[in-house]
Amino acid sequence: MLEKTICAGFGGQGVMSMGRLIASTAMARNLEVSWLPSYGPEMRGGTANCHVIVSDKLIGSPVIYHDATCLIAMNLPSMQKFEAELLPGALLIYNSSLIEAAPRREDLRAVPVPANELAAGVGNPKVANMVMLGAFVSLTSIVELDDVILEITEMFGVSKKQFVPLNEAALRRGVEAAGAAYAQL
Amino acid sequence: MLEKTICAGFGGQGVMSMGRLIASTAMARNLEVSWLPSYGPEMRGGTANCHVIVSDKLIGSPVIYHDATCLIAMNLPSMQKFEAELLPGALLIYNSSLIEAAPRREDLRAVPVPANELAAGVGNPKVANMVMLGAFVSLTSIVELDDVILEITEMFGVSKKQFVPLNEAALRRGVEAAGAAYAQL
Amino acid sequence: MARNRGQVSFDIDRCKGCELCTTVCPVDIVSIDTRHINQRGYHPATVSESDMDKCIACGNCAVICPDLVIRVQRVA
Amino acid sequence: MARNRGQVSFDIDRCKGCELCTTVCPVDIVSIDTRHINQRGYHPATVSESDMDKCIACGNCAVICPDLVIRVQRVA
Amino acid sequence: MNQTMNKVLMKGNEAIAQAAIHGGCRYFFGYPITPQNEIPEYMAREMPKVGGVFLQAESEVAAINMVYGAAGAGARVMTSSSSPGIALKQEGISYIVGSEVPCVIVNISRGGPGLGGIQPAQSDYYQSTRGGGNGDYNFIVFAPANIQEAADLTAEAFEIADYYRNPVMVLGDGMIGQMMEPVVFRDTPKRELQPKDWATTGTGGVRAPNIINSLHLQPADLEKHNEHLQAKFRLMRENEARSESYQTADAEFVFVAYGTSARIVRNVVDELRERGVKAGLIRPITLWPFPVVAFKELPDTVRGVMSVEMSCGQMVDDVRLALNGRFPVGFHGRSGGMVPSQQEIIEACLDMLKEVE
Amino acid sequence: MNQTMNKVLMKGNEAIAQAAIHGGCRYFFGYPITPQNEIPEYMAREMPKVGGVFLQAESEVAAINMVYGAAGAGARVMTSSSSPGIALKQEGISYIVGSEVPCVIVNISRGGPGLGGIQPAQSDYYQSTRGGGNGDYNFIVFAPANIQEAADLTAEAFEIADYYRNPVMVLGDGMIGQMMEPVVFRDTPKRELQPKDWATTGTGGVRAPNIINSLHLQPADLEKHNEHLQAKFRLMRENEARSESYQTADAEFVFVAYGTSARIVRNVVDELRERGVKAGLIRPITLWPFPVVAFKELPDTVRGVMSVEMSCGQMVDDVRLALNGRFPVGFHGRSGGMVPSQQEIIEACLDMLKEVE
Amino acid sequence: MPVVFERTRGLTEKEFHFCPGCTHGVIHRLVAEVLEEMNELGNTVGVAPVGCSVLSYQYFNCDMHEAAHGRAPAMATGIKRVLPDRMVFAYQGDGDLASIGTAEIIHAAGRGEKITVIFVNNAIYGMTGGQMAPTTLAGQRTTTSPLGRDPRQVGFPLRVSEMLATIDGAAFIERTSVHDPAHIRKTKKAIRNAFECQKANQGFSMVEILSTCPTNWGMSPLESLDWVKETMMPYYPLGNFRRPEAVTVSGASGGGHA
Amino acid sequence: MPVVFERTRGLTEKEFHFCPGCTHGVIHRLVAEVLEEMNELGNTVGVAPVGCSVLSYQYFNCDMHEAAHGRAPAMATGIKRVLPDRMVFAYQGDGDLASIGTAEIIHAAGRGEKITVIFVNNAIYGMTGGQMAPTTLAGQRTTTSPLGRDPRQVGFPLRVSEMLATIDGAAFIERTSVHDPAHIRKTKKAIRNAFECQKANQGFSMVEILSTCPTNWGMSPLESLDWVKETMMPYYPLGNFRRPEAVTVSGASGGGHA
Ligand SMILES: Cc1ncc(C[n+]2csc(CCOP(=O)(O)OP(=O)(O)O)c2C)c(N)n1
Ligand SMILES: Cc1ncc(C[n+]2csc(CCOP(=O)(O)OP(=O)(O)O)c2C)c(N)n1
Ligand code: SF4
Ligand code: SF4
Ligand code: SF4
Ligand code: SF4
Ligand code: SF4
Ligand code: SF4
Ligand SMILES: [Mg+2]
Ligand SMILES: [Mg+2]
Repeated sequence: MLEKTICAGFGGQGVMSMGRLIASTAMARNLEVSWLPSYGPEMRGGTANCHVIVSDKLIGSPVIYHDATCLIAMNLPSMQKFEAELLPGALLIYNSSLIEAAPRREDLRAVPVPANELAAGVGNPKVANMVMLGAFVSLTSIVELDDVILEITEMFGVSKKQFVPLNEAALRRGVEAAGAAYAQL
Repeated sequence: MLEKTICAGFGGQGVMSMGRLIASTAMARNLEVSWLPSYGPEMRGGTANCHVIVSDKLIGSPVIYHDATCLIAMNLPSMQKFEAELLPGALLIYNSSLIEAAPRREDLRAVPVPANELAAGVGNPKVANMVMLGAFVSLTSIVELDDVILEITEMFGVSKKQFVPLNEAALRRGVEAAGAAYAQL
Repeated sequence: MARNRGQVSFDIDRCKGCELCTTVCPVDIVSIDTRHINQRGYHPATVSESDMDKCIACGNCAVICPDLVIRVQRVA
Repeated sequence: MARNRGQVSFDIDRCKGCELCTTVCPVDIVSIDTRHINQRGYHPATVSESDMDKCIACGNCAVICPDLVIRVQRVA
Repeated sequence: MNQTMNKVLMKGNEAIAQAAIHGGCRYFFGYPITPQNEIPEYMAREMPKVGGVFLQAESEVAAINMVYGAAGAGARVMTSSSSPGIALKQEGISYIVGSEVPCVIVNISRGGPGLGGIQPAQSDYYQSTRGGGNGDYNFIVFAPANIQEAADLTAEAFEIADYYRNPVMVLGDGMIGQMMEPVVFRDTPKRELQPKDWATTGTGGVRAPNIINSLHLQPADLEKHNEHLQAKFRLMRENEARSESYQTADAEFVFVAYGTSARIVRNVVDELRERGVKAGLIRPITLWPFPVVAFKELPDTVRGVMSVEMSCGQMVDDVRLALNGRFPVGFHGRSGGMVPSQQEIIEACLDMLKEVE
Repeated sequence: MNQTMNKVLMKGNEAIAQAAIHGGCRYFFGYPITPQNEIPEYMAREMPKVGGVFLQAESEVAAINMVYGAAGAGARVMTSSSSPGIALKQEGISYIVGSEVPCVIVNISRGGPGLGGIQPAQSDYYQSTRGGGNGDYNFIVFAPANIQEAADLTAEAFEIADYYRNPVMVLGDGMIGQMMEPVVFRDTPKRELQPKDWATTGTGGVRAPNIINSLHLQPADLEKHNEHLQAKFRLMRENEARSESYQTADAEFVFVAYGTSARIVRNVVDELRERGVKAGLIRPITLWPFPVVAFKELPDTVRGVMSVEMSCGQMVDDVRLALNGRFPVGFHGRSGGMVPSQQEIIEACLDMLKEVE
Repeated sequence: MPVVFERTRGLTEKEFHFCPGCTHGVIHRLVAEVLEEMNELGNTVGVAPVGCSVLSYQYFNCDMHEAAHGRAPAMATGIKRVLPDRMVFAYQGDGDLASIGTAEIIHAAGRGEKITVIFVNNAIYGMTGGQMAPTTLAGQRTTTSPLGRDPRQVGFPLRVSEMLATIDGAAFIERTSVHDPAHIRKTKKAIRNAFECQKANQGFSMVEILSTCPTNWGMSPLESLDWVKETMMPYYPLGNFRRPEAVTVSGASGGGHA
Repeated sequence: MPVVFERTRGLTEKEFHFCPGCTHGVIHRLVAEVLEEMNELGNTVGVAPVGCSVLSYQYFNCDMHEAAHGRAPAMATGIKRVLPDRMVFAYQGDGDLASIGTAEIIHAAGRGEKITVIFVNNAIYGMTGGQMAPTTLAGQRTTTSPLGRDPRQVGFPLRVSEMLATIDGAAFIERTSVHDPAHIRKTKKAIRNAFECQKANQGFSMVEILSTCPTNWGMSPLESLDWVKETMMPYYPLGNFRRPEAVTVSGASGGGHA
């Protein structure tokens, strides 16, 4: 097993923590993981992305280079920039709330998820990243939804545990949306 | 021809310029020359010395190391420190005004010159170095007295030409003294 | 002397929606257009057509804009 | 109260003959001994035997000496 | 110890900072610079909790000289920076070696020369292994290839620094600093350490003054001091070189790569072996001392050796020196923050194999 | 031209300063340090007379950045220092190379590491040739062995720096700086130079702004810039390496030495030949690029090669790299300001000859 | 229609990379406007620092150098000594000028170097992600003073203008702010005066400008302006600290510029 | 017989290498006497600079560090942070402190670093052979200002105490001179007060001491004292520039010492 996922979006859309959650959940399941952020001046208001690799063997390079198995794109520039990194047949989950255009490549399993709307639906547009993560969990077999929820619970700790239900709800919306969208493919 | 001379004394005794005069006079005669000063914190009130090499061939190392052909010692510590650098049979000219002890080595041509007294005799104790230089000129065949005087004249230039006679007198006293002392050896 | 009348125009795609211009207008006509997203992904600042003739061409909005989005002209 | 009487002694071989001590003595008894050269080659400072009882133990000479040559004691 | 229990997902920079504390470091002096800022930031948060001191210096020059002072006073102390910041520390590092005080210096390097860029690069190999400061000196340079190793080596670095009274450098590129991987803070191998009776902690009136110093005005003294230092460096050369050899026993082609490049090349080796090319990898873990023994042990089946670096070719010198003409040596590098791909390395290998035919 | 007529006896430092002025240098920024102080002092006296500027900077760091600015503004400019001062300039030098501006840097080196001592040493070979700053970069390093050569090379350095838009270093040990020898200020070999249309002299409103810069945030851009620089360095390697081979045509034993050591070794060669040992000497005049061709040209009669340095062994790496195992390579060195004697070098040679038997 | 305000020719067309609401942009514009109004663009060489304004060389429409971190005044010195009749300015942040570059700024002032320094004091290291600067206020939280700057441990913030004002070579020193249009206009006057001072060869000139860093202060751009006014200004009083008798203090009245 | 003045135990037996009449020796002695009188010798770590006092580590009878040129305050900071209850002092020359080490001294003061700095201002670089220092007086000839320092080219000399006095972390700043016994005694008091200030954890303390360099000034030692008084003191006024309310200003009355 070797899953290479790129999470990308505007700074502030929570792509870094999304990727981190994938990695830490997989680590808790004793898989090998690496998480590599973009860094530098682009962070400033521009786009942000991270590379997450999950494997059952030692991970070589943490860089994903033309061999991504999945792209989670939160906005248009990110989809356009990173589409090219996907392997043929790879998974592309994109935020159809902000991305009206269709992916350029036709050899992908492209899944639109209206993340912002769905997040607004559970009460907070900021959890759009969790909606996307829910879709990712349902569309891949890398981590289980319950494990992700556990990880989130741990992450928030006692002091912020009131945020868990909101995030859980968003995750579940993502799972549903992915199911629905994928069914339509 | 390969003459390696060490000039040594207290800072302020003019050993550097003595060495420099030997080198520049020899250079004017189209010989190869090098002049290497001691430098560093010892300069400060302590002893000063320079290595002067004159040759008719390209000069290798400017350092004199156990192969000096001549030592001009202006004070006791200098004589004691540099005696060891002389080749057997080499020339040692020492300032007997300040050095009462005899050289330790017996395989040298040792010439005492009462430089301070002789300098005082021509009117200025500061030209003791010129007395020693005079002795050196007379005891070696590296440079001619007239060339040294020419060199001094050039060095002082027009503005300071009044100093030339004093220095010339000191040089001549040195020549005489060397003759006398050497005769006694 | 009649009061100055002004006209401001926005180089919309340079705007970063920082809102600085919105608080310095003495006649309070500059606002963020939340219905619009520009190329860079920001809600740009604007003055509505209807408010424009309240502008007194004071230049404040342009003076405080860090991104040189705003041009101010005097009318008549 | 009688005036202080002092005695100064010199660690001669530390002296560099700088003369600083010679100008600060209120009774003007410190001078350079030009007939003597110390180990380092300097004419050292001194107070002559005969002048010593003029010393008022003010310490000035020792205070200004950069090389800690001078020791001052009070007598009687 | 159940390692999984204590396994945490951490950024390389934070793991290095935590490992330092784990290794006994209680003083940190540094100056911000990308891509290592998480180190000082972590120290700022965590040092006070363990009774240690974090201080942001006014510059890299000041930072290394604070380290110099703290180390002389007997502390376990660290500084970290990135490429141009390390350049500014060169004088201080030279003094620290000359004065024989221990400390740990972290370089999370980026592209150069000059301001260059902030993406990962390995173009500080010379700067690290050839003592960019003045005089003859050396120090151990660790080049971890993953976060666990970065943590382990950082913690151990303090022990080794104390052992030799010499600085130890941990050199990671920006990727090692920025990526996250699982890490466990394990027990650090201990050395038998002499008490720091040379440290300037005040004489207490009971001993002669201790002096921390690199000045030796008499050439003979300075030479003697240099001979003493050289003897120490020889010991390090004999005892501290580390490397990992992967698939070299029967190799016909051997890569040499460290840090991030080595991770990529490891994959390349696997892929080439699948394609029938008997590739292998020597991964220096210490860049200085360079692990020459690993090269001596290479089998005669080798037809070519290639240094793969994120630089224009620096370690390749040491590869050539280690082989001294025994095998042809090639080089493949990327620079400026570009990371070599597996594909291009495979091509470079196949090209070279053709050439040496 | 009657050379004797214009022959003057000069200290190396002063000859270097005068040669710089002779070579068109009109700006000097430096900071005092022994044993090179005669250079700034000479400049302080002489620069105003030729309409130039001497400025004592607040530090070596400031000095190199003043040079950086002046060079970018199109001037012929120089700085000089000694070992620890050069260490402080490393960041600035890296920027200067990265920004492609020409200048001349003089290092009159002394014993290290740290404060070390002030007597002559050659332990800055690495610091000079391996770019002690960050990133991949090189510059030509001239190592004169006498005052005439120091003057000639310094004057020419400005021409070459302008030609490549790259700094050139003149590296002499303290002895080269302090000794006096006769020197003649001859015509400097000229190169065909492009106008400095990149210099920031003000656009005058007639051209697009010029920018002096080493920052390239995009890795692909920085890599491209590095490739451009590397191409330049390759050109220098091909065209600028210089050395003197003395008595090597039939040699059985070849010394390699530069600067002051080379003078001593030259005498050694003569003495050994008198004793029947066919010795020879390769004297690198450029330390970078290292004169590998001279090594390629060595006859097969050679049984051993020995690097003689006033260091603990630095250039010996380059000798090994140049020979790549062809002959056994030995080393003899003194450090800390000690100068090797002819006698000890002869013994080292005879010992090695016995060993390689 | 008469133009009240339009983009200055002192800037290139390049869009600023600064964060939304960051007043670096305002300050860039003011410098550019002054140079344009003085008709000095073709006669100017600027020096960009390392900091958020590292890319200034892309924005100012004149010859530019990019300096090493903190060394802009040394670099500007090198340029000015070669080109004494050009206008030379350095643009620096507070980490750049008041921390790593302390020696360089003090000695440029000490020498009375005829350069103009635009000193952007935003009380933080912007570019590297919000670390403490020498100018960070007591109690201010940054990534390297997570509990707030503790003066007992790291001292009180440095008042650079006051310090430089003790130096004879400093001909013109003024502290201004850009938190509202009136202060922005005053800042422009100060910048103009600083350049005039350089032009008249009167010595070193510097304008310290209180500026925002919404991103690293963790505030909105508007909150940031308030913070400048309410928190920074009391500690960093605005005003002129040094001015040569002769410097033209005439208003930098703005042809086509407000 | 009661001793009025004798050699302090604060110094080793080693003879000073300073030139005849150089007041570095006086200043060394004063620091050593104060440490002895405060009974702090066993509790002190000193830092020697690079300069003529580079060998201080051989003279002070306490633990010593030899710093890199200009970096003594940074080194002292490192030591003090590790050993907060020890006395830590740095001895620096004017090239060391006011030129290459400008950033380090200002930031040590800025942080209120609890160290004491003895700043020996002799208006020249002594050790390297008499080059111009930032404190070299206008018109003063040095090897790098052969026609005399020209303020139009290189500015006026820096008044370091006045500059540091603008910094809040600087608890005690005083300028003194050692050109006659009375001033030497005052200097000792100032040094004592500076150390007391450190002991009371009140912040950074520094005593700037006007000192001679007969060798490089080209004067006799006696002429040098006059030059301090007549030429240096008018430009560098003596006095206290900063003193915490609470510092003990009691006379450093000298047990067995005048
Ligand atoms: C030698 C060196 N040290 C550190 C850095 C990293 N660095 C880049 S910008 C910066 C400070 C930026 O702060 P400031 O000068 O206040 O500018 P701002 O971003 O706030 O405008 C630092 C420390 C560097 N590039 N070079
Ligand atoms: C990095 C570095 N730069 C320069 C020097 C040379 N240097 C030694 S002492 C000194 C200045 C001495 O002057 P000062 O600090 O005033 O002390 P003084 O000798 O006058 O007491 C200099 C420049 C050095 N050792 N290291
Ligand atoms: S110019 Fe003045 S009145 Fe007009 S919109 Fe701008 S701020 Fe308002
Ligand atoms: S100030 Fe400028 S950038 Fe900010 S919202 Fe207004 S127009 Fe847009
Ligand atoms: S103690 Fe006073 S009175 Fe006595 S010799 Fe010294 S200076 Fe003169
Ligand atoms: S002051 Fe001291 S060193 Fe100078 S002459 Fe007097 S005793 Fe000698
Ligand atoms: S980080 Fe701060 S200073 Fe930098 S551009 Fe953003 S807001 Fe401005
Ligand atoms: S050179 Fe000057 S400062 Fe140095 S010891 Fe001699 S007189 Fe004193
Ligand atoms: Mg800032
Ligand atoms: Mg001084």
